[in-house]
Amino acid sequence: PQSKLSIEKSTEGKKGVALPELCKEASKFLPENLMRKEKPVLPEMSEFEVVRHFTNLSRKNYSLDTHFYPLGSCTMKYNPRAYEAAAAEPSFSSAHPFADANLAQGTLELMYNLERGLSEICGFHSFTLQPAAGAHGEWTGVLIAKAYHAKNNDLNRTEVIVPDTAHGTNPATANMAGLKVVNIKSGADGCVDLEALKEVLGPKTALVMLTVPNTAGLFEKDIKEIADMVHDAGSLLYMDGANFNALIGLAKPGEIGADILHLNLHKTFSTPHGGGGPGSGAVGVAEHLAEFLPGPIVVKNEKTGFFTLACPGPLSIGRVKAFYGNIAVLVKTYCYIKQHDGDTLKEIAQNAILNANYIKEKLKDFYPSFFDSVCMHECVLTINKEKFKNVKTLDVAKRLLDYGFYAPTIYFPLIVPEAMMIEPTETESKNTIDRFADAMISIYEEAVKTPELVTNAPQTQPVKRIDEVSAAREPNLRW
Amino acid sequence: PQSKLSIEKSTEGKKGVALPELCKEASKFLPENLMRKEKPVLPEMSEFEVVRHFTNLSRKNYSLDTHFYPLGSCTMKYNPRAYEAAAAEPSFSSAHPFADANLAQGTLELMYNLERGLSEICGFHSFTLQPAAGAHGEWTGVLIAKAYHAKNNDLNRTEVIVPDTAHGTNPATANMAGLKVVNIKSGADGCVDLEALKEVLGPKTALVMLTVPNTAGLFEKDIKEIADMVHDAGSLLYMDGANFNALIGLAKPGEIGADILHLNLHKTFSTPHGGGGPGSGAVGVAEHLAEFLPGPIVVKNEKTGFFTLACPGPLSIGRVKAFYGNIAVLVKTYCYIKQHDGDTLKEIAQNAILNANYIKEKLKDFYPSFFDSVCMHECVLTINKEKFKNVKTLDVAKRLLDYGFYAPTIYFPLIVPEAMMIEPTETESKNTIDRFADAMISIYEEAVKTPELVTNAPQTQPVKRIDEVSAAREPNLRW
Amino acid sequence: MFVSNSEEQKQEMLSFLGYKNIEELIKDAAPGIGKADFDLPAALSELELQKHIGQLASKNKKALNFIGAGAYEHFTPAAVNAISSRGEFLTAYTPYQAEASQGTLQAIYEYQSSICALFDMDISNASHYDGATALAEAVGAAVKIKNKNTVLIPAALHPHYKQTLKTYFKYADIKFIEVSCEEGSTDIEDLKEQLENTNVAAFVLANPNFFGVVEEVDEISEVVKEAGALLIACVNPLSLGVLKTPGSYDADFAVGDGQVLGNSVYFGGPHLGIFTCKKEYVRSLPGRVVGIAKDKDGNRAFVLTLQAREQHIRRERSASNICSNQALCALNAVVYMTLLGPEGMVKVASLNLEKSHKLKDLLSKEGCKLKFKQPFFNEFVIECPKPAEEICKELANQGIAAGYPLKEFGGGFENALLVCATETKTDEEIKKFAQIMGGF
Amino acid sequence: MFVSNSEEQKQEMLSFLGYKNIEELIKDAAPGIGKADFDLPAALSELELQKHIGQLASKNKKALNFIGAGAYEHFTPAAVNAISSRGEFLTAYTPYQAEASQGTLQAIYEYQSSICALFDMDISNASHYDGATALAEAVGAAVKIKNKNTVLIPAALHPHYKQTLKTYFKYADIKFIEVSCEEGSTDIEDLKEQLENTNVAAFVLANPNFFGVVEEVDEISEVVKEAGALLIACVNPLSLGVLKTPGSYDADFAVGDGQVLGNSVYFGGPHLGIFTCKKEYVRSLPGRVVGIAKDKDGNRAFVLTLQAREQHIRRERSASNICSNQALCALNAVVYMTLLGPEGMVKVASLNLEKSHKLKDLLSKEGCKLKFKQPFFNEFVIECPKPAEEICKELANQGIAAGYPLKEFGGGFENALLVCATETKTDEEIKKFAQIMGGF
Repeated sequence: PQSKLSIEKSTEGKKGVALPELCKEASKFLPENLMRKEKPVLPEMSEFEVVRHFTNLSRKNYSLDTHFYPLGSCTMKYNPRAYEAAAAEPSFSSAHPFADANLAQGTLELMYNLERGLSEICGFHSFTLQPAAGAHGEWTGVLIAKAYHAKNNDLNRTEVIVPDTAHGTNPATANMAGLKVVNIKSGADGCVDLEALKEVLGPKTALVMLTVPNTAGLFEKDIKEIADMVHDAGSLLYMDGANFNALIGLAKPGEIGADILHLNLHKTFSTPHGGGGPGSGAVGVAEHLAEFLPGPIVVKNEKTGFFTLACPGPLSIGRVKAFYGNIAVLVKTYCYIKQHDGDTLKEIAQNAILNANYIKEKLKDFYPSFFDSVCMHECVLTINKEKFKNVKTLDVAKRLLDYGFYAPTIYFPLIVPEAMMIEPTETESKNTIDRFADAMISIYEEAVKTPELVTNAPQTQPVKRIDEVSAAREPNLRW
Repeated sequence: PQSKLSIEKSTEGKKGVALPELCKEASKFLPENLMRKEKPVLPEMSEFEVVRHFTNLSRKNYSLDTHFYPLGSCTMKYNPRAYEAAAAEPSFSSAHPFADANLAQGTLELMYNLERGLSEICGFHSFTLQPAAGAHGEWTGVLIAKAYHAKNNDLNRTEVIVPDTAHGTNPATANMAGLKVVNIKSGADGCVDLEALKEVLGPKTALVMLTVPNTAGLFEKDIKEIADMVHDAGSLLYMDGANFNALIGLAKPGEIGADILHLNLHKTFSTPHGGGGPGSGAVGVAEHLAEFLPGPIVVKNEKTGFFTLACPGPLSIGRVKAFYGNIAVLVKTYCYIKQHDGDTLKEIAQNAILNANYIKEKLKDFYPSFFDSVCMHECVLTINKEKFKNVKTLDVAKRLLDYGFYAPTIYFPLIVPEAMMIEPTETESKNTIDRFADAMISIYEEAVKTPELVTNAPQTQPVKRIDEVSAAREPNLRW
Repeated sequence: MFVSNSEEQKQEMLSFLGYKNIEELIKDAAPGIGKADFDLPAALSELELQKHIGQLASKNKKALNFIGAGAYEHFTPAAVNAISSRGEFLTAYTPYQAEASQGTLQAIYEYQSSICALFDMDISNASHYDGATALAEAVGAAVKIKNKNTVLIPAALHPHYKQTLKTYFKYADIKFIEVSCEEGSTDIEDLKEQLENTNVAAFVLANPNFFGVVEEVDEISEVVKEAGALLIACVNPLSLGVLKTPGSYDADFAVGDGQVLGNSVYFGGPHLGIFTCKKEYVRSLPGRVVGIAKDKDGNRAFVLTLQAREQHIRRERSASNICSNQALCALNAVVYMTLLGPEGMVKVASLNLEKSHKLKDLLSKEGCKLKFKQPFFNEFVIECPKPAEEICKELANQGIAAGYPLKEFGGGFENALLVCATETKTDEEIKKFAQIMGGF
Repeated sequence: MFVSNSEEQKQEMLSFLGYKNIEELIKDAAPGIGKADFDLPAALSELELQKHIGQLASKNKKALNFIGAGAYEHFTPAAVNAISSRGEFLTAYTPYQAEASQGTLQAIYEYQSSICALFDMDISNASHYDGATALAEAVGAAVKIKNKNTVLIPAALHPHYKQTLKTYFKYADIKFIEVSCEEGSTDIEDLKEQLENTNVAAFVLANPNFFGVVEEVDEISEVVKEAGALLIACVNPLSLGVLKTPGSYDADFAVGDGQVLGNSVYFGGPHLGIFTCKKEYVRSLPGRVVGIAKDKDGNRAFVLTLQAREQHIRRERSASNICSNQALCALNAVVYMTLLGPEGMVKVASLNLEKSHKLKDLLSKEGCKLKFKQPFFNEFVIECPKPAEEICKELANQGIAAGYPLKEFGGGFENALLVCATETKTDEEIKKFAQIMGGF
């Protein structure tokens, strides 16, 4: 039966929580003209009913804990339970951001060491932990680039070059920062076409934004050359590190030429995605850009070992949000780096790459790979249009749900027709990948022989195929 | 597809947890002849695989948090989340039972006040918190009765009178304690037949064990008279308080004549059942029996307010388990009594009784009640055999699963043919009960019109109807 | 660590791919890299990590807290975390495959609905990073809508919000003008004067403002509307149990930080950006939003909608670059609001009024001077006999987090301290704090 | 509190039943009651409860713990609690409706299997209350099987286990005879002598015994079997990563306390009674057991089986009265064993050996005297220079839980202290403790 909304389960007079007794009504303290007139229309339910309502809602989700989630570019890797326990420490969760530093040495030490740790892992001079998400980090990075050129009085640099294999946020971010986006087409090999780059690179270029590995799942093989070109042109090189799990332990972005990098800590560094956040978009920079980082930043008195929050210098781009970052997420990231050394960091990337290539190879006769090259952490496949006739990538995705798998990212990257972007991550094993490949092959056979099974999917979910367009027509966004 | 066992997902060489490095092998410390030869055959899985395995297992359960659970006699009522949080306090969970009392004043104070609180609520002189479950508490109670008669040199009292409406544990417990069980039949009204009781009550009677309310869901209306009869005969009166939520706040067992009572804290006092435990079977006694309680017991120095564990006196029945009880369960019980006063305790029983009678009345034209009387916390219904033909109570139970409800207790009490024992508890509301009644009525109609829908149920569960007998034939109890 | 393949499986997969060892594969996948050196301490096992984290945590000192200033200690029912820690919520991604994500989607829809109910606004998005960034998005939207380049902000706006606005629009052609503060409230005469400037796109109304003062919202709204500017309300969502709603005073956009709705203070994050607007501005909504759709059988279903505004479709032409938001914090908020219900929301807000006024009364009794006389919600400003920062330092050593020193507000604020008492403070705690403060 | 009906709903229901008010209904349901008075403090709201519990908890002092003696501080991976706190496990009942309880049932089946693998025994039940009561059930079963009335127990059996046995069989015609202890181990000569008594049903072999000593299990087994008695092993399950398994020395029953497998010490409970036996004694198994069955489609399914032994069917003729067991603790145990796997179980046991021997070495270096020379697992007995209880009291004031004083074992044990070091102790902690002990 159709799932009821909480408000549809509401019964007048019920309460979900007992609060302490009130001695005086609000009207004793406030003049009437400043007061709310009517109570908000919220559900009235008992605690039990609320718990049951949301518990049952949760059961309508696929999730990493319950299903393989090969969502390309999203790095749905295991979130260790120890980190959840660490983040739940009341001493961390109850610390007030404006409390005297004396009261918060634990949190400050953690932030300081995390900033140092990420800098070491990525080969940068320093990191800011403030941005709340990847896109927020990107925007922080672009502002840093602008501030750098501004300091150099290099004010004509108003363009950002973005390859078509970049994450969609890259151009959106550049635009949001008031820069002009110059798109360049990739070469046939899915990598940056150096000639195309050369053509647009010049005195107007503020920044080149490279997604590495790019959304074709490929390593930019010419990265060092690109970096040289970019620097020679007086521009900065931005690296989108959303999918840094493909590089971690193998290369330090700072050493291969990136000036700025953002990390999605909720991807590479194993913090859970929470159905859409909170994430954290830490940004690392090379030494010449450190003075532009947002503040405040944690500093350590080397003599006393005492940690404090220091205001940033005059060149800082300033604050990008209130307070100091998504600390609960940072605690988990900190745990993750404490559990790794150089060798085990490398294992992450190795297994991410191995798993993706293994999937690609297993499926090659059924779902051709759009690019020839050996891939990194994800592979971009497409469908066999001749054999599939009416069956589209969307149908394959929906059918996978019936097989007990979440779907890959589909119709992305935009440059690949009927794209399926599959990212297994290093925390899945051959056992799961084999089962997934078997399902994909079954679906291939269904698509060829009994296509209606695929086009009518899903059949096993709480709802049937949703007409997404119907929602946008006359948006119903609330009760 | 068939659910795989963990061992069937095992892959050699995988590890689910990283342990600290070992400097020396075990053989450095132990002679070879005392050492294990082969590693245990346990699954080899990564942490991720283990978490996903058990998370998905959990999703194959119905539970209170997800479904209405009208299991008669089991009091499946809401388990407040605040109590789980309280029980998870590391200061409680890490306290060692043999630590100096100085280090454990919090736990000891909690135990002391809980013992006093339960005594007040039940009208007893004192309570032991030691028994680990209801049946364990019953047995403790029976031993106390034996010890009482032994002290009085009343050694011929070897019989325990148990009405046929008692919980099955009552006779089992009496037997386990080496006493002879004398069963008596109930009257047509489902209550103890005073004549039948009189007939067997006598100088050999050690104890009369009454389940109140009894398993017919009825209050023993003659309880005070029974108590007088029992005491006049020199016997003690035991009250099975497993379903004390029907009486709580309305009557104190100690005041209506019971000498001994056990409580299932995991029922009436809202601690979760955990799929079969841990529970807690606290036992309360009247003053003349206090000296027989098991030890140790928490005592308070009234001057200093300091709490210690004291050895019991010489008449104590002794220890019934290692250490001091299921403390984590007791913390939750303590929270529950701290959140109630006399008025709200009474609301518990009132609503438990109201809900049960409401169900009974709503279903009376479809599932006749076996007893006429107004019921307490549960009602015992049966099926209309003429209309149902081949459809049995078992089928109705299984069909309920398809409707998204757990089944009532069935074929119990034994004295009711095709019994369905339905207990909604006070934490369910009219909203849920109405939905449940609608489902029961639908099933009635199916049973009459399309019986195969009912006899083939369930169809919506991870497995179809299970042939339970097949399991007992050649038991497969392990991999 | 946390790699799931066994060594043997790795070899099997490599063989299948035609490689002898992993290095060869990496060389083909990413030529030229693979040899990085790391100066990192030894990796910890989980047991060692548990101990280490315990030690770090114990370096944070437990304090009796009277600081608010944008991050408030409130009571969160245990059911909130019990629900949001469920793996199915915690480890799901943004609900792209709607059919397999109805749980998250319905929860967000209920979040949007509850926020709209609490704020009396037409539309809410699925959440934003925090209050400060939500305000920045609202300002950006207002400027675009009005196509004017001046935004008025109150002097008593949270300093971090001011700073965030400054960063967001550093390179944009936007002028921020502060409307001055009179006795703790927005100076309406100054506001009127500034509104005579025809370039004004919007006024940001902070209520309660940073000094805790409840503003004359109706009057302010009237003035702003008369001048043809947009009104952006920046409110404390919890205060809306008792304070006038943005919808009732005709706000065009209303934002706030939802940390107060069931989320921990957590040293400042993750908090929860709430973004609401009037229906007519729905296309200016940044980020994700969930709507109702039909499935093939005609049943109600929930989906992400209006995605055409978003970056993965529109790339550089999108309204905002936001993707990840604070979904789990929004989940906490909706569970919190559902548990409290209409009565509870009013009661918890009333308790805040009661406790903060009790603190005010006791402080006055102890001789502390109040800086302003206006009505306030759960925090207010006192005048200390010496620099407030010194007092905070001293009290920190006694395990008390005393308040937020306001010296950055300049002349007259050197000794001013913003103190807060929410429903979490017992009468004894309030008394203790008042007595200590009276001792200075 | 926690009643879900609104006042209006109650009235509707009462009307439906034909009552005007609830008192009338209660009068009909339970005549003669309804008027109890309670002397109870005011009910607390959840916020007040949280504060109250926090205060109580803080009265337990955090200690550096070296006590074992039947309850052991071990590392539990965070995943264990994350799984067992899921509502579907936590709030399910005993799995009577098997089709809707496959999760709990399969988990118990895996628990039984893992325990059998760890113990090398044929059969395990679904769990018992704790080690002491599991031992009592095994003794009861052995006495019935052998139809003999004497049971030999070792002097070095946990005192609580001895006391529990005494209570369980207080009114039964069973004689318990203690086999004496020689230098910390079972005196095999005495054992032989006692076994000459033809009434002996069984010997209880505790391994490690209460003094931490690892017994000569093969030799003991041989002697017991030769005499025709049953062998009941009572073991520390965690020690079986390195110690000989009960199955390998032909134990008929093997029991133990599974607290060590992923459950907290929790001041003594809830712990986990493990009960295993040889196949031939399956009908003596107390409590619940899960087996494999087929569903209608012939697929594998899990059910409670062999229920004919149980109380709800057999009433007074049942083998035991147990219903509720420690299912959630058993779940913790199976998750723990699955996470550790074969390698992990060996490693964690080895770490216990290593840490306890490090403690022994450092204590010796500091001049502390070891009472016995036999091999031990993770605890051992030292001789203090003064009554051990005094030392424990003094150290408690320094936040150290020093050990279990053995004076109840009589002559020669006045100054004896049982100390334990598990894998949770760092080398620094062990050193600190040894130094303090050396100072006496």
